[in-house]
Amino acid sequence: MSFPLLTATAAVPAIGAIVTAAVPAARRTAAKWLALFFSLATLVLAIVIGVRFAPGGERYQLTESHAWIADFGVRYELGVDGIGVALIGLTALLIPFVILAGWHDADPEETGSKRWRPTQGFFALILMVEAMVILSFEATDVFLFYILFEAMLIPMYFLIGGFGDRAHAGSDEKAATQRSYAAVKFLLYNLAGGLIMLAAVIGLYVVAGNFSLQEIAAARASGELEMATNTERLLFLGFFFAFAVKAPLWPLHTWLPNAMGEATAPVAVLITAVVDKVGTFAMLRFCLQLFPEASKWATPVILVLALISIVYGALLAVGQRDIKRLVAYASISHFGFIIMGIFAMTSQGQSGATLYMINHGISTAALMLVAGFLISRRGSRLIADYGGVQKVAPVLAGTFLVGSLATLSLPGLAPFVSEFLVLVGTFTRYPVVGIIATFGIVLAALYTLVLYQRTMTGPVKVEVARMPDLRVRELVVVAPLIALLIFLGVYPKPVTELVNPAVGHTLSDVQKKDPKPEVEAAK
Amino acid sequence: MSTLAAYATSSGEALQFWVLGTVAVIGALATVFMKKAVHSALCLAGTMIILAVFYLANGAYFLGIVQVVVYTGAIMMLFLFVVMLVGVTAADSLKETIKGQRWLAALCGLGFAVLLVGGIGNASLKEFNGLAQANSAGNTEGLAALIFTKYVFAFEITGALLITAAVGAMVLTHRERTERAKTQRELAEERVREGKHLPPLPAPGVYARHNAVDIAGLLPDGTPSELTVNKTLRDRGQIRDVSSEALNDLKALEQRSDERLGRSGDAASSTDDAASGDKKEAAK
Amino acid sequence: MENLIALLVAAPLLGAAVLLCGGRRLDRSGHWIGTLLAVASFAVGVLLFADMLGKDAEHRALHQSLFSWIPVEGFQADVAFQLDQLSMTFVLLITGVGSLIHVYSIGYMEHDERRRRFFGYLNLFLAAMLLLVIADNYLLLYVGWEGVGLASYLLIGFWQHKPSAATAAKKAFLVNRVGDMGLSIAIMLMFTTFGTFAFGPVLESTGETSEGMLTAIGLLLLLAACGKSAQVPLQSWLGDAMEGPTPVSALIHAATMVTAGVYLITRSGAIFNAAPDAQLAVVIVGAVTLLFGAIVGCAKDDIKKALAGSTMSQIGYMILAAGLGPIGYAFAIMHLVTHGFFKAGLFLGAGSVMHGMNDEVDMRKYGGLRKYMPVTFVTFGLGYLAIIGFPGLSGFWSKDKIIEAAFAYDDGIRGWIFGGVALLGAGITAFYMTRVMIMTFFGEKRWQPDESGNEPHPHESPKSMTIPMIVLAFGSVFAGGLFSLNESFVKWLEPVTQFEHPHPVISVPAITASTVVVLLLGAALAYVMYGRKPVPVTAPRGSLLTRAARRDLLQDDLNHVVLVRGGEHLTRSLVYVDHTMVDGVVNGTAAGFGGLSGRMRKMQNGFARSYAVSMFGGTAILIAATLLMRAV
Amino acid sequence: MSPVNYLYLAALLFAIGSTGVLIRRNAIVVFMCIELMLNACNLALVTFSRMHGNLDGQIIAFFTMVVAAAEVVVGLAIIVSLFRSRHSASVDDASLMKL
Repeated sequence: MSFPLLTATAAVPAIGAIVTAAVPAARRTAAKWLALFFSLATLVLAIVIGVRFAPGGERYQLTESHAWIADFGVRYELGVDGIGVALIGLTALLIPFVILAGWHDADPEETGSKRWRPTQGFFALILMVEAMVILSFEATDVFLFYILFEAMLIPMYFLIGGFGDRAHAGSDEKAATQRSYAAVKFLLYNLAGGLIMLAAVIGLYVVAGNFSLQEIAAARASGELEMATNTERLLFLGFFFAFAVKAPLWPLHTWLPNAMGEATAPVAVLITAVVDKVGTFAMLRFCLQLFPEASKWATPVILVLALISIVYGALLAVGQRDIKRLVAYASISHFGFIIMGIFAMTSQGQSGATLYMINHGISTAALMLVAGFLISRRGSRLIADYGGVQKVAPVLAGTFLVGSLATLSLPGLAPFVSEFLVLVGTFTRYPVVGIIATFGIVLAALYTLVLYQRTMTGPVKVEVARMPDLRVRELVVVAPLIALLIFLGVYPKPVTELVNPAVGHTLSDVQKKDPKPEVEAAK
Repeated sequence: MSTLAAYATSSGEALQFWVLGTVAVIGALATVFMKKAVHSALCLAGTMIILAVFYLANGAYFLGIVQVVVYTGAIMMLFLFVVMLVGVTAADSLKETIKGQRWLAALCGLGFAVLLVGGIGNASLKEFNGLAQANSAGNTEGLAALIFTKYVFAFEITGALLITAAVGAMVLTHRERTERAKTQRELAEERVREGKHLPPLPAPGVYARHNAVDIAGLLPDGTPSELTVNKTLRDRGQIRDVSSEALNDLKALEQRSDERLGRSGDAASSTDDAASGDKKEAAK
Repeated sequence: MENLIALLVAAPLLGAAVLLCGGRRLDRSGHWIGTLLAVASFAVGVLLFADMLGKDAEHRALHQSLFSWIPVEGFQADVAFQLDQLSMTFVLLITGVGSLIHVYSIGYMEHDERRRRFFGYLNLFLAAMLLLVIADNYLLLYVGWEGVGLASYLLIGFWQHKPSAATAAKKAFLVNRVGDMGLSIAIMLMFTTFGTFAFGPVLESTGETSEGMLTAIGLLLLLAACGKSAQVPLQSWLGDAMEGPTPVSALIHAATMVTAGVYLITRSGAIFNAAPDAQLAVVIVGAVTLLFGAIVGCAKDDIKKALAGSTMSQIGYMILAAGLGPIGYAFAIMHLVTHGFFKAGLFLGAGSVMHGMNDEVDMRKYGGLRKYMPVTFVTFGLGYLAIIGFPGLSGFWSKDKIIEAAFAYDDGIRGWIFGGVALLGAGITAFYMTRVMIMTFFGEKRWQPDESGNEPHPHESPKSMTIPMIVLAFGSVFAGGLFSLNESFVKWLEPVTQFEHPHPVISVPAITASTVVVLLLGAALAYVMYGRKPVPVTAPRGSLLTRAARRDLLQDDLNHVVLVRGGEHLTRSLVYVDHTMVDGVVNGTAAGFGGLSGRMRKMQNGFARSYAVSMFGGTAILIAATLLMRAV
Repeated sequence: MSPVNYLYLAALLFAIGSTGVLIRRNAIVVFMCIELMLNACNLALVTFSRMHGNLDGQIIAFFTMVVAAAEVVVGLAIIVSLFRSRHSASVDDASLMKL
């Protein structure tokens, strides 16, 4: 038997979490380095996966399969396609930056907070989330995926509720109250989604007789497994609801601004750049593959909801007064694009959506982490408390600007490629939807530039006059992300080549072909 | 008797059923609706005896006797004991305190009755084998044969249950003394130390018309003194207030003695009375 | 040779990367690096130009393919360049004027502590603009298109500590984004129609689709052009953009970036030729803008804003010409190039004046400056004569041709209308430029000490600033004549844009004569109004039109009321909706459950009898259900 | 007359007893009502025994009696100790099940 690479990639951060958690509190610096080490080891393994994966080969590669709960046909089945590889890469890539950015966030001495915060716990929880997210990208057993989908809520809950943002106008107690509100809201929303999904998972088992994605999909494709129209639709809705909560899609989005606002910036990145991607990934992998007919049936409604997300999220971002909440609403808008791309059911749309997941992860990480550095300097999340930062901290302002420009999808930076692909992919099939979604790019410019203008330009405010510029550690976090944004903006080919075959498979699952250009169609 | 247990009953049994059945239902209703627990207990005892008769009529001779001896004789008496212990005279108020409880209860009872009657009505109960064969060796012997063979384990376990229940009842009612009982001397000293009531408490029942312990002694102004009544009765609220009665009696006595002595009141009616009295006297 | 094309973009891009990432240690040498790389790019351009001249007209276009940019099933976007005559013209203009302005900025920005960054932005702009004009497909053009938008944003807001500059930068970017939206939808439409968006296949297969589709694409491209080229209705950002340093105004907002719209329309000529309705829209936009800009230019007292109005108006001419089809493309580009010379020269002159006047921009506080800064006066004056179309100078040759072509738009009423508008515009141009000239260089000196008591001491600018002005002045004088010699420019562009001789509704000499008459009239009127009597230092209230023109003909106010206010209300109410309704539904559900459990808790009154009732009731219901099931 | 009538009587008594349990507050009376319900069951069992012609029903009724006896002993003991501590035999006074 070959080396279980996929298991190892998930196991390394899991072991790392345990080891980190076991470090005594007095040696918390060691815990930080340990966590960083394990996250880097995971990154190495993820790169190995990327190298070993052959884009043109089998659909699922590096597969592993072991019996687990034999009575119910639950198996420990892993396998990755191009989309999975790309997202594992994203996760493994972002976590070291998250850890580095949160280096001092949970340190009682550094933060000056009197509340007891277990430093090692913070990093152990981050690694735990990483392990679960990676495994969920690998799982090809529906039940295994469901368990991971739910289980990752637990460490996230503690990360949001336990290590929230210190920057508040009010007292520590008030902050703690808001934090726990946000954490509970996050948990309840996602649990509600997960429970509905559980019902659908059980329903799927009743219909299909096992949990294996590949088997069910093959049976569906060959016509062996017939589903009644209504059954399929109900099951689809059960799955989709959970994913739409996690993604999040309007109107199930209200947990995100709270969670991202109250969490520390690295945790906010973890939420939006890593954990939420599981939702969109699962739509692509499970909804389309298991329920192709129902997916097509629901497409109009989902597209409308995605469209609302895009415009609504952008408009609300314009109206925010809190930097982190603004980024959260911007993310809602971007998730609208991703979902739109998935359900446009064209190669461009779905490749674009997958690319969008990666690019959004990187760009939001860049913007949010810089915003976090900014907030930790001034101790306030309110946009109105800033002004003229550009004058005192030009590097910080510059990186913030690049992050903002990536958020507004400036050509030359990675998000442009994906956003344009999504728009083109949608436009070829649904022109009106594509046109309305294009308004999103104007609004994106509005909210990012307003944010930049209010915080960075103008006369220097007294409170920010002595703000230090980015430190070396912070620069180490931001610079690679920016470099990556530029690289993927100019040369996205490595990722698209990874993703294209997988998207082709997905499209053949739903039996959709790209619309032909008018000129060719006329011939 | 065994012939009576055939599938159709004799008209004698029918008559017995209709008469006694009616009485049993009335007894049951009375059990529920009587204000005083004693009355409820007595009504229940009546119903149980009737049931004993029905057992006999159904060929369950042993049970019929047991019903009378054990149930009506022992258990119901136990009830009466407790009722006495708790207070025989205290009448319950039947006023409902929980909102909607009475209606819900009535609904439940009615619903049960309808359901059960409906269920029995629907069941196919046409076959009656009668107990002639089963009771051929005598009812008690038949039962004994079953109890000591087929149901021997259940029987033993019920025995254990009974013993446990007896022990449990003792444990529940037993009060553990945690300290030495005070001697009379100590009690006297304590009373002096507290300085509350040095002399013995006043005696109750100035008028020994009733079993006077529950009647408060009257103070010189005619009001009752609670001190004279046993503490238990006081706590239970079972003091019988006779002060007003006494005062009325006093008034009546005074009036009568006035009449006797020929003193006339200032009111016209009293003069009339006096006049009529005079006439009576004259007639004598 | 074609391998050199990438160098055009690479050189300034390298400069931008080095200067922006290089940090403080490049502060002292940064401007030289930037200028050197701009000049290098110009040199490459000249080399390629020389090579191109050596070939015959049909084989001049070069093509270079670098790598596949976005390879997705059914979707090919390549990083590939195409250098034909049209692109070449732009390359030379951009790198040439760009290099001059780099040189100028060395002196102009000498005292600015962030000069290195300024040059980095300038290089970034050059790279983006060059990418725009040498891209071989619309998507790559779009990259350059947004890239110049970014550079423009950075440069307008260069003095970020001024809130007005930051706001102006944001406004420019946003308005441009609206236009960009048009371009991106146009690209999508091309993709769905043709399956590609490379220039070659798209422009060759215009005959295979319907006119309606082409009209739609054309209108969307026009929207894009309106945004970038500050045409009505997206013109409002240009005036505010003057908050940026003057070299920026000269390079970006006069000579190059704002002409990108003209490039786009000319480049997409095949689409417009097949869609007359879209062409008409282009012509109308151009005509409206040329009057709009001219009127605004008449009323502004801020020298840069007056020039900005003029820019708008001149680009209106170009758009108008581009909308005329093959009879106009070449003249549009020709006017674009000559305009690039004289408008850059005028802006640099204005910058030179401001440089000597403590950054004062109000022309009412100038006056009689010709004595203090003679070089500036002469170069500015030549630019002035060129822009009003004084016979013999550059502007005359190009503008006159546009007016001719406008008269030739149609045999009927349209030719008269648009020709008339173009002619009228020439008159107004003469009026407002004469006004600028008189208020700045003639009359009495009107400057006063400012609040801190510093009286300006007007002086000539350093060599690094005057030399570019002189070079540009040469261009303003001779370029037009050179281009018109033997119709060389038209022939140069003909392989790309086609050319037809215009046939105006009235004879050509009559048009030329009337043009000259009109411009003399305009200049004379200005002289009467401003030259004969002293100019008041504070602006008179003015007529209704003047006041409206000072406020950009109320466009900003309209935008403010409709978009800004409306948008604010919309976002605010949406925030409220999100909080109370969307979130409210969720929280309401939670509260509902809370309330329900409160009610349920009251049922738990602790009385055993209550519980007994529920037990009995439950049992009864269960029995009933069982019986019912039996019965059924 | 059919012996089924005994069953109807038993049902009626049972319903009456249950109503009593729900209505009365005096714990002793509640207990009596429970006894009434038990007796109703016994009557039914005895009747069943007669119907089926075997003695098992009677045996069950017998056991019921024994259990009822045990229950009464314990129940009354509880009532007595309750009365001792609370001076009341009302079931409503013992509403400790509420927080």
